[in-house]
Amino acid sequence: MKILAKRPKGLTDARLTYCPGCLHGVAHRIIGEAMEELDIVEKTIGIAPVGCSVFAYNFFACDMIQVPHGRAPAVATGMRRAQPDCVVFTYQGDGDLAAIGTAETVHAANRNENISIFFINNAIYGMTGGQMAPTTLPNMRATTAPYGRDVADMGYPMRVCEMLATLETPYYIERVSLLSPKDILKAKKAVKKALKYNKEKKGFCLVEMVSTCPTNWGLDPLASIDWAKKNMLPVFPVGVFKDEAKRQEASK
Amino acid sequence: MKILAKRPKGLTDARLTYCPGCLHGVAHRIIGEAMEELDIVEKTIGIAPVGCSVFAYNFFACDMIQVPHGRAPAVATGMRRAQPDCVVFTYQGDGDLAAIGTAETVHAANRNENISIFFINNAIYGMTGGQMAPTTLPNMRATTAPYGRDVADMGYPMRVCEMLATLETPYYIERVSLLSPKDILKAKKAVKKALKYNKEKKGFCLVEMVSTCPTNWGLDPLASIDWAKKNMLPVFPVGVFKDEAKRQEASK
Amino acid sequence: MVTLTVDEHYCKGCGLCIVACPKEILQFARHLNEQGYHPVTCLDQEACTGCTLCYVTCPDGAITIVKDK
Amino acid sequence: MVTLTVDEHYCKGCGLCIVACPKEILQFARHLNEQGYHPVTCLDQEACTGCTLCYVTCPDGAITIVKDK
Amino acid sequence: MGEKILMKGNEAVAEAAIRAGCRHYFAYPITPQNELIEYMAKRMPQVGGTCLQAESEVAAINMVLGAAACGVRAMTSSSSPGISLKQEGISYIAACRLPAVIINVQRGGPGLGNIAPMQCDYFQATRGGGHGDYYTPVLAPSSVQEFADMAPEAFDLAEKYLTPVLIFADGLLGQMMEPVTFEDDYGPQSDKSGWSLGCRKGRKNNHIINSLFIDPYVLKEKTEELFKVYDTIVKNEIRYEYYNVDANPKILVVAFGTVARVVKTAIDELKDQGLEVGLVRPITLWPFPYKAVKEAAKKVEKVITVELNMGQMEQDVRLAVGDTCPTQVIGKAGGVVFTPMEVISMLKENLA
Amino acid sequence: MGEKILMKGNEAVAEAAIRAGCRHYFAYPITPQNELIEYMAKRMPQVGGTCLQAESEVAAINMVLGAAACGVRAMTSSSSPGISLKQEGISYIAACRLPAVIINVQRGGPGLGNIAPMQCDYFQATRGGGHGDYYTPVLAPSSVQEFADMAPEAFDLAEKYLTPVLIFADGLLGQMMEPVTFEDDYGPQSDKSGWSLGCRKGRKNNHIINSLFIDPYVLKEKTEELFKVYDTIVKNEIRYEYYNVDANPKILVVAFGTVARVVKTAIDELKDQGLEVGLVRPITLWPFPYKAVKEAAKKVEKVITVELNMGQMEQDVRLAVGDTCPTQVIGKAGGVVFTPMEVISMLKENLA
Amino acid sequence: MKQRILCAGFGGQGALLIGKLVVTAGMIEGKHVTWLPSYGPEMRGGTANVMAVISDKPVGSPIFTRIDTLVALNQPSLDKFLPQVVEGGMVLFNSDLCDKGASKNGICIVGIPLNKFGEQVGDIKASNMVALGALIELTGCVENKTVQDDLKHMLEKKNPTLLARNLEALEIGRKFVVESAQ
Amino acid sequence: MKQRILCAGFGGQGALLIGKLVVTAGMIEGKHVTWLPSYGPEMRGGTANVMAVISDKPVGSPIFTRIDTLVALNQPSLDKFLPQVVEGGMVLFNSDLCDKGASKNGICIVGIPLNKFGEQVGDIKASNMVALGALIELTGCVENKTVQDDLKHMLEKKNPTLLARNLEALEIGRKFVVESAQ
Ligand SMILES: Cc1ncc(C[n+]2csc(CCOP(=O)(O)OP(=O)(O)O)c2C)c(N)n1
Ligand SMILES: Cc1ncc(C[n+]2csc(CCOP(=O)(O)OP(=O)(O)O)c2C)c(N)n1
Ligand code: SF4
Ligand code: SF4
Ligand code: SF4
Ligand code: SF4
Ligand code: SF4
Ligand code: SF4
Ligand SMILES: [Mg+2]
Ligand SMILES: [Mg+2]
Repeated sequence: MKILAKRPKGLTDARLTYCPGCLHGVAHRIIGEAMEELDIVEKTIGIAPVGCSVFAYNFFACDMIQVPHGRAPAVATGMRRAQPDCVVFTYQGDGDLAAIGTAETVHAANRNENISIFFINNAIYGMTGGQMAPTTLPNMRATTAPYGRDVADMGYPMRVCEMLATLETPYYIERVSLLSPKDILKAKKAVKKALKYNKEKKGFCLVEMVSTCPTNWGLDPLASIDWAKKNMLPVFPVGVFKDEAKRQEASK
Repeated sequence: MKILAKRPKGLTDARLTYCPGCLHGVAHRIIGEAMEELDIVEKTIGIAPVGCSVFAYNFFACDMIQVPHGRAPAVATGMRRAQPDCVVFTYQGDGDLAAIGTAETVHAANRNENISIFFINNAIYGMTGGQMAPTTLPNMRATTAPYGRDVADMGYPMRVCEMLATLETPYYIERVSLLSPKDILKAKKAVKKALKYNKEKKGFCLVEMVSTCPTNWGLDPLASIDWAKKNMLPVFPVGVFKDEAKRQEASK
Repeated sequence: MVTLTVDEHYCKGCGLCIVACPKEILQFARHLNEQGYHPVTCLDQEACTGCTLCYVTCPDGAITIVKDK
Repeated sequence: MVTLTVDEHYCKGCGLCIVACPKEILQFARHLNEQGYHPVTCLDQEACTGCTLCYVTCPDGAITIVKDK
Repeated sequence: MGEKILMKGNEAVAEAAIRAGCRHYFAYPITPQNELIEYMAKRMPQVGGTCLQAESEVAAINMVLGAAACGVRAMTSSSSPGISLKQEGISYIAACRLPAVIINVQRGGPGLGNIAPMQCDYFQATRGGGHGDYYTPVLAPSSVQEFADMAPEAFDLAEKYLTPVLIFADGLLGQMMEPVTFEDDYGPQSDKSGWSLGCRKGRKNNHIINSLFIDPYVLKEKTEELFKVYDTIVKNEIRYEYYNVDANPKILVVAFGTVARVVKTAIDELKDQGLEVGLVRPITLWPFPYKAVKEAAKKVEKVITVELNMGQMEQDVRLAVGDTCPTQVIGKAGGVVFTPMEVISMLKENLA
Repeated sequence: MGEKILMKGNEAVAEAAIRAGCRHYFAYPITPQNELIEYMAKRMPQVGGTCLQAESEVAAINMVLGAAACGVRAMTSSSSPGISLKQEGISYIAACRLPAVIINVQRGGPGLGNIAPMQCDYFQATRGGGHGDYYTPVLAPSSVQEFADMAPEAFDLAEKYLTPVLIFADGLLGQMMEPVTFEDDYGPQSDKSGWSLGCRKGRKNNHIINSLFIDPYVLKEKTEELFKVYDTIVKNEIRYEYYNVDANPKILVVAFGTVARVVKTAIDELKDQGLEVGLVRPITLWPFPYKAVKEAAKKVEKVITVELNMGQMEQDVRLAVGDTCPTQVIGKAGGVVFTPMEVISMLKENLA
Repeated sequence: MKQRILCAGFGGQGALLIGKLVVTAGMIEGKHVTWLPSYGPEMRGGTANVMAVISDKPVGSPIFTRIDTLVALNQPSLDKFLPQVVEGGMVLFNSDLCDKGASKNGICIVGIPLNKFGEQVGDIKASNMVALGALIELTGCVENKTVQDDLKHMLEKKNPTLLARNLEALEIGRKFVVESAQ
Repeated sequence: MKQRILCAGFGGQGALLIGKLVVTAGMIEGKHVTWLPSYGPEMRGGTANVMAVISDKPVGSPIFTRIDTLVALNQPSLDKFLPQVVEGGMVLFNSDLCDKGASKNGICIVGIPLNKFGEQVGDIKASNMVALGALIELTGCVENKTVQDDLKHMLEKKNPTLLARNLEALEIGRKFVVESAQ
């Protein structure tokens, strides 16, 4: 008997509290798989943000902490310096990371902290009920942008990977999508790469995952994925924005 | 009788409190000149940060306010929405803008707020006595980097213009230097352009000025300028990083 | 032979696996699970190739696929 | 003729103007001003071309340059 | 006075603020105050105003600082953790003598806590959670109507005394719907041209707003000025409600906000049972109605503070009562709101 | 016990923290605490520790949260406005039951204020300036030696009770040099492997640290647990100093920190003049020595609180004294430190 | 007169709206009313309930633990809140989703096939309107006409189809109670 | 015995160091000492002063407004602090930078050309050492030898040239006082 696929050891047995079809669950699973495959569940500390994934401390099988909104990269900085042999990751939404947590994200990246940030971009504040996020698309509606996001007044969707990639120090930055099985397999590779780099103490890794929020988008799971493919991917193109390992190899 | 050069009307009569040879004074003067030349002293609100320029409220002849460390762009956001016909500028150091104020800077830029940020980069915390700034150069000493800035631990100097230029919305971003009369004249043009764009309600402008801190660098005024030319300019190259007016013209 | 199990405890009936399956052998069950969702079941275990695409898309880690040698 | 005045009230004796002047006609005065600095004076008003480079470099807005027609 | 509308507290206070002339609102989402920012997002564009979702609470309070400095009615709202982040900004606004309104729709704490209604930010609200010597007037509503009415009131107070004013609600008041009516016009704003920035029009001297006073003697003077203003506020602006205090009660309860409602129900039911309990409901938490509590305490055997926290206002009550009579506090953490039954049985224990 | 070294308070407390095993320090520069971060920047690399200049005070306190959660001795320091920014984080650390040390080298406020020594963050320090029901032990040194000694003490307290502990100094204590001696070894740290993160080595279950308790009943329970700890702290950890209280003084002064030193000089000089004044110096501001003040108050005609603010600790003093005897507060804003002469003449007025 | 009504169900079943419409009617009739939803951090389904009070006197606490009338749209809600219903109180439950039913002494309990009725008027979402009709008839806490007028006021122009469906559902609920009482 | 010494001058003149060395000596001699700089927000010159206390008993307040001995390195400092010097107190001022000089009844005032002496030993920066030598001789608050030993301890290995210069300056200051007293 061979197990072809099974809930990974990186996750606990707890039922996820996300809405049906919400891709937070997929992101969790691939992180859980990567931890299992790299055999680092026992040496990893995960950081849950404030956002729908606030309860992530119940879902990942590694040591976990829940921290103030937006401050996960600072907490991770403290942790990785206190436990340099651990792998430390944060799991953050777009509000958490790209709004209130902007400074912490930018500076953790700039210090090349040996941490992984898994950044779930669903273009909305899920937890609090559908307010505008920094990544909300132009003209997209949100409860705090009831007439659609007016770019002239509220700004253009922030592209975090592109911005951070201008910094000199971060080690690895990639944007992936969770919108198809193929994309998910690629996303998994990126997640695993990030954690592997951390295990090897290479430095700062960030994997942004283009995701969905069926509930606050007011779409059923399938429709939300189609919508995201059509509308999110053009604004948030997938790709590797920085990979020092590759660069170093190339320059050899 | 023709006045060839004279303390501009944009400045008050107060003696500046900066150290001898500190280029904060030059930055002040060119802003004062630009305000005078654009005839906007009466419709401008200036925002003093916390930093050596905290007392700027005594030096500029326009309406002034002194605000919490790093939050000038947020204050400016509130102002420009309360007084849309005014020109609002902030005057900020590298600690104020690029450390504690990172989120406010990034988001004001991303919202394309119709404000000008004058960003004085002297690679050090002047006011508080020479601590490391986000822009402190590699291996440069500071009181909080007594063995020199270790890039591996403390990060590489942050290049704010480069980073902000990746955003879609900001209107105008330029880095200038204050290190020679020629540079100063160019800087003055940039400052004036920014304020003019604001007067015309074009949107977000940021002019970074490569400056000095003779006192905390432990150099006399002349030596500090030479040092900056040699060491700062290679890391912080001058140039226009974004100018929507130019882009729009070109695309015509 | 490949055996596919959907753990009803986890399944939220989102239907993503149904669409992902190239063999079109997954379907909602009639009954509701204790969470109030129609869980997914496999209509035709024999047709399952074990491609794991359903597992890959499932956000709730509800699917296990085992191959008997 | 060009007249250059250094307002001692403002001058902090940083010397930047001295270096900036292509005519090399600016120099520190012997005396200290009330701030405790040696202010700058112009050694040779006649030689001044009114190029304003000294003004441009002065961080303290101490310099005024006037041209009599 | 318009018709009655059924509205959530969060929405009613937003509508009232707009009718009171507030056109500049800056905030960051947080439960249980989200309806407030969402209502503003919908309404402000309709009245030509600004509702801006800031990048954080820190940014939001500083946007308020900026707008207030320009002389407009500026407001922000949040809930407990977000209010903690605003403390530096509030201290600056107080020091700069700027009028602004801040709403705290409290939730459970400390830490992330939960989103249940609580009153556990009382200390922070009444004793300047930020640094330095300052206070802010704190208005504590206990119904949706009062919550709404406090918006214009807070702006008036803020402008009269040039101070930030806090409206101190909780999740229950924010989420509850009750009928509410609005005035069409809440009276004029004060003239701010004497100090505000940016509307210079002909004015000769430039205006400067600042809270840095390097010379200790100057800061001392400024602080003393500030405290003179506080003295006036204490003299003129204390507000409270007596309930059944005239009925010769043996016990006096002190409670505010949501809890005061529950206590009133309990008092009514006890009255039906022939037992008399009085209530002082502080409406301003700062300035606290020390005298009113003291006076009422003189005639009773015991004063009981009932509050949705582990005992915070009880310090003010003890400061008021001194050794006049015994005091006790009935507090409760976590956001488990007192039921009338519960209060009744606790009071009965004391009446026995 | 080593030799006497002349050191600034800011440096001495840093050195003592290091000797107490602190290897993780995160802070952001601000006057008048800069010597502390600068000393750490120099020393930490020498002992293999981390001194990280954070991007802000908000980041710094959250780095402390992270490090503390990993079971190491973690510390931060700042001055008033910076401490305001840390309030959310402190509330989380308290709620997560993590040990950490926070130093406030106070300056003048509110707003940007100035950098003169003040005690105007007393309310914030003693009444949880952050949101929610929590306290933090607050240690108030009055000499450089005591400032230094409080670093190991604070860590011990923090670990004993799993709580953040505040060392509450001011610019004068930070900037002043006095002779100071250090222990070579301040005793062992507590074992944190039972709850800390990341040192799993064989441990089966994963550790979770969290302050979110959505169910009000659970949050209630958690808060009650927390307050049981506070009860123990109140029972065991109150510290104060009596000075000349046995001399049958007519007047009792309550003062802490820098001010207490000045008052002592005044008391000595008055004694020379045949006038007796007593002093209670609270060393822990929370828990406050209510009983000690009350006891001492019983024997005097008046209790006078002297503090470098507009009157904050005086509330605790009044809570302690009740109606036992009259109380008065002598406060002073702006950072104009009392001189012994000034205190003497004020006391003399009261002795007349 | 004071009615403490608790409506509860799965998110999306419209329990909150039942409460809102009944207190609105109360308000229109000049009574004192409060409406308090349970609010959760989760945007994701789960259960939702609302406490509605209609009273002649000002409402003290909007929170109550003793229920005069319970409207339970599913089994968990029925199980959870039934113990809190006072003697002489009333319970209305959705018999389509509550297989186990309910029983308690001294209480009037009415099971009503809300889903079926909803489908009958053409939209299962209208089943909460059926419940509302039943609730009004059962308690008499507000006039049927007030609710009808209010619905008309809200929907007449915006969505007449929906209005018609809602009025029909309301009537079905009312009739069901009238008939089952006979 | 209690000596309250205030040293003041322009930033860079070394007033703070005078205070530090004198209290260090006091500490070495087993006395109680405090040293408190005035600290400003400005890194930019201006004036600097330090309050030093040396006492047999524990020092209460490190702040004082009555000065036993004033060391004024420039005119503004002299002007500012002279009024605070107590009767029987002493003042030492830099006659090279204080043209106006000073006078006050009941006080011993000594003007000393610090800049000149500094240049004489080869570095104007050493003029604060001259002042220190004079201060010690004038007040006797610590032993000259203690200060010398302390300086040796600090500089002997690191910078013998500087040590020699400092010792020389110290001695010049001491002698100046001795001689002017004669
Ligand atoms: C200081 C603070 N501010 C605001 C909040 C409220 N809050 C909780 S989650 C959240 C945003 C969640 O959005 P996102 O980060 O995009 O995560 P998602 O739920 O979409 O996964 C906000 C604003 C909070 N808990 N703390
Ligand atoms: C909240 C807060 N944190 C820290 C400080 C202390 N502080 C004042 S100015 C400053 C940095 C100044 O550096 P920079 O912005 O580079 O300006 P410069 O003085 O170099 O011109 C700091 C950290 C403060 N006043 N407030
Ligand atoms: S609200 Fe959106 S992001 Fe949150 S769990 Fe539901 S679908 Fe996912
Ligand atoms: S400290 Fe540096 S930046 Fe500040 S005024 Fe002096 S030279 Fe300029
Ligand atoms: S493993 Fe492949 S074939 Fe089998 S059910 Fe899943 S998707 Fe279909
Ligand atoms: S994807 Fe998973 S949760 Fe969704 S229906 Fe399929 S098995 Fe159920
Ligand atoms: S104007 Fe030109 S020539 Fe004249 S003094 Fe200045 S720099 Fe020299
Ligand atoms: S540049 Fe200005 S301040 Fe400097 S020496 Fe010349 S005149 Fe004086
Ligand atoms: Mg999101
Ligand atoms: Mg700087």
